[in-house]
Amino acid sequence: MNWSIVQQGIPTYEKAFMITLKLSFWGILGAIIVGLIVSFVRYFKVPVLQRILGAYVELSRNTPLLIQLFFIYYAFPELGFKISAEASGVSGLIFLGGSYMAAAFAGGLEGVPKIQVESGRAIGLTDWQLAQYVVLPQGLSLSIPAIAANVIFLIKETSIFTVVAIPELTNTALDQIGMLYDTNEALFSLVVGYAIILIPLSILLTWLERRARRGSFGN
Amino acid sequence: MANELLTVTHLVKNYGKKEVLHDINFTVEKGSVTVLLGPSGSGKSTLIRCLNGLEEFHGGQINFEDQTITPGFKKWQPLRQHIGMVFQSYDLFPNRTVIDNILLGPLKVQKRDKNEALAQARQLLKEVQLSEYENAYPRQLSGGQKQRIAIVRALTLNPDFMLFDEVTASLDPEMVRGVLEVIEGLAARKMTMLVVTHEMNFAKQIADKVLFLENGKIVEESSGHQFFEQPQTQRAQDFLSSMDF
Amino acid sequence: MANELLTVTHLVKNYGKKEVLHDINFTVEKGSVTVLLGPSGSGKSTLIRCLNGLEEFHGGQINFEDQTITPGFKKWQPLRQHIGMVFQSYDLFPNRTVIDNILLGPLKVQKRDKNEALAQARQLLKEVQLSEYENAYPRQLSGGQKQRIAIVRALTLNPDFMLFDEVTASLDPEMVRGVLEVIEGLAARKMTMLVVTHEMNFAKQIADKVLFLENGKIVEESSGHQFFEQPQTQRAQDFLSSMDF
Amino acid sequence: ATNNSSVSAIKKRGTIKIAVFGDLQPYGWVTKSGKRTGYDVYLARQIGKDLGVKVKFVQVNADSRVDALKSNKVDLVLANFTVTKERKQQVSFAKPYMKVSVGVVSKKSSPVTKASQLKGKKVIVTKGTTAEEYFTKHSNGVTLQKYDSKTQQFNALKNGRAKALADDNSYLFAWVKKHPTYTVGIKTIGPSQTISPAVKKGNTSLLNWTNKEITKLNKKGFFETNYNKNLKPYFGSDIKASDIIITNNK
Amino acid sequence: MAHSGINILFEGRNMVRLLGGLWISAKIAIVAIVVGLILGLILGALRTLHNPILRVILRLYLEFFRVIPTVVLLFLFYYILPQNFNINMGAESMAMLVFALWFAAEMSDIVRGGIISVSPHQVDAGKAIGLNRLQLYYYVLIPQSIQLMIPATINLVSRIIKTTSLLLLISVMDVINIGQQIIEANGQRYENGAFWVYGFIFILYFILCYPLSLWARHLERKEVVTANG
Ligand SMILES: Nc1ncnc2c1ncn2[C@@H]1O[C@H](COP(=O)(O)OP(=O)(O)OP(=O)(O)O)[C@@H](O)[C@H]1O
Ligand SMILES: Nc1ncnc2c1ncn2[C@@H]1O[C@H](COP(=O)(O)OP(=O)(O)OP(=O)(O)O)[C@@H](O)[C@H]1O
Ligand SMILES: [Mg+2]
Ligand SMILES: [Mg+2]
Repeated sequence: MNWSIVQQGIPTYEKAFMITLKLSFWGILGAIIVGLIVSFVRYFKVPVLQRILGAYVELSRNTPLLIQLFFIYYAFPELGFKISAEASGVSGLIFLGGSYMAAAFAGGLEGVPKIQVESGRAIGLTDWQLAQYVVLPQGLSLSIPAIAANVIFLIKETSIFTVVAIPELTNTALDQIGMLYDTNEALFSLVVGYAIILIPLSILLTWLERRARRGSFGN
Repeated sequence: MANELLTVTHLVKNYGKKEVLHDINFTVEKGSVTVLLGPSGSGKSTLIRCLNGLEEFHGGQINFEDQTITPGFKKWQPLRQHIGMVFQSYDLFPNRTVIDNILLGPLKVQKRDKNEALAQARQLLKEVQLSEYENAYPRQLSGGQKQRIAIVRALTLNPDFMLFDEVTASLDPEMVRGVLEVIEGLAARKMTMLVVTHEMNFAKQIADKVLFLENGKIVEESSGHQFFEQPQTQRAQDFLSSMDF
Repeated sequence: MANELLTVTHLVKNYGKKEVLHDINFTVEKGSVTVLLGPSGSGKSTLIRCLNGLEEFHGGQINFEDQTITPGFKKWQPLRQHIGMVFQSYDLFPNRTVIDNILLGPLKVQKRDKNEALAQARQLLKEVQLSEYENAYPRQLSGGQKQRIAIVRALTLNPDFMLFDEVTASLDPEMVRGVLEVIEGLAARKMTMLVVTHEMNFAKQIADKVLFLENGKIVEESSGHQFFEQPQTQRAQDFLSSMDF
Repeated sequence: ATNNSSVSAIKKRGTIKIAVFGDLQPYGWVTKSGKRTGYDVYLARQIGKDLGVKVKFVQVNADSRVDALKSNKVDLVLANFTVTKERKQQVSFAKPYMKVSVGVVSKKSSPVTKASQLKGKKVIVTKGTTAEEYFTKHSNGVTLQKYDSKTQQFNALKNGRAKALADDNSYLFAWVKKHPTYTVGIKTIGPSQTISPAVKKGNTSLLNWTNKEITKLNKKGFFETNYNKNLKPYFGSDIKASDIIITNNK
Repeated sequence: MAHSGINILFEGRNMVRLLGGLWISAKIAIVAIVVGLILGLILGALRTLHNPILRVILRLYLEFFRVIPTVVLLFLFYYILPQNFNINMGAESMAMLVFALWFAAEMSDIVRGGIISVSPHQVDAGKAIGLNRLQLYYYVLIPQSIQLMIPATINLVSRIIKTTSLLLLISVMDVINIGQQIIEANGQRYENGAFWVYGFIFILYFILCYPLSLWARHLERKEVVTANG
């Protein structure tokens, strides 16, 4: 390993790192919004919409992001629908992540004990008040560990953006390998780049899970 | 009779194809304590839950105050302010403090004045000797304390009728007494109550009327005194003798 | 005295920094029933679990039969065949039938002959009146039935000593009697037992000796008769009165 | 470590592993019946025949050609591998068998004919190609979009993801013949270069053998045959064999 | 375009080739799953022991495979192993190795989670009848947790199938790579060939993964029912 090569590459990787972060941020934010909508629609059993979103969830969960991206980026334009690489990446991440986030939220909502809903009813809360004061606050905090796990998962998935020529971390490293043949140095910078984002998140996740298991969120 | 708060007539309830309550008939007089006894699985919880709409029922009717309730009735929500209920499992909201648990109903459902509701809540907390826990979270309380708070939460809505479903069944034995004393206090103040319990001494002490349920039918209905001294049916006799070892 | 099965001397147990058992001393005579009473959290379960190595202890020693056990003792596994234990929670293995639950120890731990062990298991099942459930799975049984099977499972190992930790505490009230009767039967046959229970009537009936535990100390030790008729300490008196409502 | 890509090792094994493209018509590609074909593949088969061994094809992308050799995934690369100074430090090139230069393809309706027209525009390249190298060195305000494979890059061009696409002119000529709405507006940019077989550095045994083989094939006129068979049909009439292949050996 | 692009799928041997590519992906997934399952079961059980060194090592192993994106793992093994450790294997066996190690890492966490969720009372009860540690795992812990592990394991299998799409990037002739060859070779005859080929691959993956997700959900629901029984 040649450290001066690693050092020279830092500015390029910094840029790539920021792109990875930026796209992850928008993708995850979008996924959370989609996830909330989907989980609410399904929890409150909104007719029709519930079925449509159910079909979306199945498509999203049962196909790889790579193909989803190929589709958005390479195939859709053939049908006259074209968005930029970055927009394709973020849309792909939202399409994939939305269903995962929905599952995380649904897990939290279903994790609220039935007795909580019943005792809310027993003191006369309306359905909406029940959601507002009992189900959502408890359900959302129950779903935090699953959401954190999804965040890590989705950030890792951005590595696939390389196939649509977005100069994020993976694309940058592969480029360095292909053009300058600095394989070891490129892979080193790449792993460091992801580690900086993911290790703190992974520690946070472990902590959240332990907290959830110890029941600080519960009774 | 003008003195009846609740009348249940020919009530039927199914879970799917299984009929778990068959032709239930009884009345609850204002200011009286009715105790519901019966073996496990006989339908006590189901019956009590039908009375505030947590379960649907499928036949017969319930008259509560001036309301007539028939199967498919939808407007339970406003009615529930008049019917308090406390469950076996601790059912406080873990994400809210004791006082927030208590005030949720009065403020959000009844839209009452905050100061007035708070004053009432504090008074009741004092009566159950838990004033200092006003700002605690449920997880900081013992089981017995949680159940007393749950009773206060129900009472702060000023209900006309209280339902208790084995509220001491999950408690450590030494915690039981404190909770039962609170209920006794309510009885002394003529709160109308329907109580499911397995504490026979307590039932004996408190019951104006006993309903003995088995397999979803009321097999014996008598005054508290009579039930414990001279049970009419063989089944009730067996039940009572199995209870004291 | 040659008649002692178990002697505990100066036993100390910590959870982390918290000392939960302080200097515990007592003996259990062969063929006697010792009842361990005390408020919740006083350390009853912890003590009983130290006696068969489910918890480590940190000071003092235990003499069981001709074994001397000091802190850090590792060879509990063979010893446990001589010490049966039944817990509060139903602890049958849900993935095995009743008979497989019972035979697991005799066949896999003791490597006994299958027919011989089976014969013994069937005999015991008959005694607890559950012969027809031989091939049922635990989920098909009521709580009381499960606890009786758990007792049979422990007995089939032919233990010299039985530990019972609140074995009726999770049962529906009507199920309690059947289980207690089985334990009474064992007492009548002079099985040496240490029993934790909250059923005072039962304790009174069965106890040769009572140990009253509070905050990890034995605060009163007396004969069964004396404890219930004339408790020596104020604490024991309070405890007994809180128990009957 | 022993050289398990030496000629004797290959002969002993009975197979030679050769890296080729799979999506680069007409050099290395796969027909709809699943058969590998093209100018490089034809050469590869001949080499296998002359070595007396079977050929095992390993499909590579441009950016993995060096590593395929370095990590012993293949013995020989025949994947339109342009000889450059940087690459010479990584692998050993045998005698050249083709000429090449970077070209730029764009839409016929708004053709790019001068490099200066690309200023501030997006240009598509494949990672690890000489085109990428050229535009990285002489960027002049060009933004590069870097793809993994030829399929992806041509797809992106067709979808209008950039103003132009830069790659070896030899296959751009072929590509525009099939896609007549495009034109190779800049036929050559940067230096003229050559394409050679490559082996792992230090593998003199296979290197020497390959050099001799190319000389021998040249004498037999193999490359003309190969050109006529595999390339000619793909080029317009303005391209001559001598524009592409190298026949006289230095 | 008078002719429909869908015909690109039926030109020549295209369909057979695509399915052949799918088989390559499936083969890699199957080997990885079988090896990973066995390894994961052992590692997961080891992780429940109270040996701190073992715990740290296995935890690091898990974190390594969990933190690093699979694409990067593939490249790491693909480039680093042969060059720096002189281990040589084909891209396919290398992919099997990476996926198997990854699967084992994730599996070990599922197994550990399953085992520690068996009620401690069951462990006590097992000890109380004199079972030794191995017997405790064999007769009590593993059989009782297996039902809990199955849905998560099915989800993991579905994840690994989806992840085989990345094989494209390390030159394995998987279904997507073959799809690209087809798009390229037929590009001028079928202008929207990319749409149909990628669409077809999209559906192929869906057909493989959807039944798995249905099955996992069915088992999860059943579990809720039996847990209450
Ligand atoms: N959700 C349900 N679905 C189907 N059957 C149910 C359901 N809940 C209760 N049951 C059945 O209805 C009958 C009455 O149950 P219920 O809980 O009312 O009994 P209970 O008298 O309150 O018993 P316990 O003393 O154990 O609380 C039982 O046979 C029970 O199995
Ligand atoms: N795993 C543990 N870690 C820390 N403290 C514990 C643990 N288990 C029990 N304790 C503490 O040890 C003390 C004794 O508990 P133990 O369960 O033995 O009481 P007990 O007399 O059996 O009570 P109960 O009647 O409720 O079963 C309590 O203060 C309890 O909080
Ligand atoms: Mg009930
Ligand atoms: Mg205990």
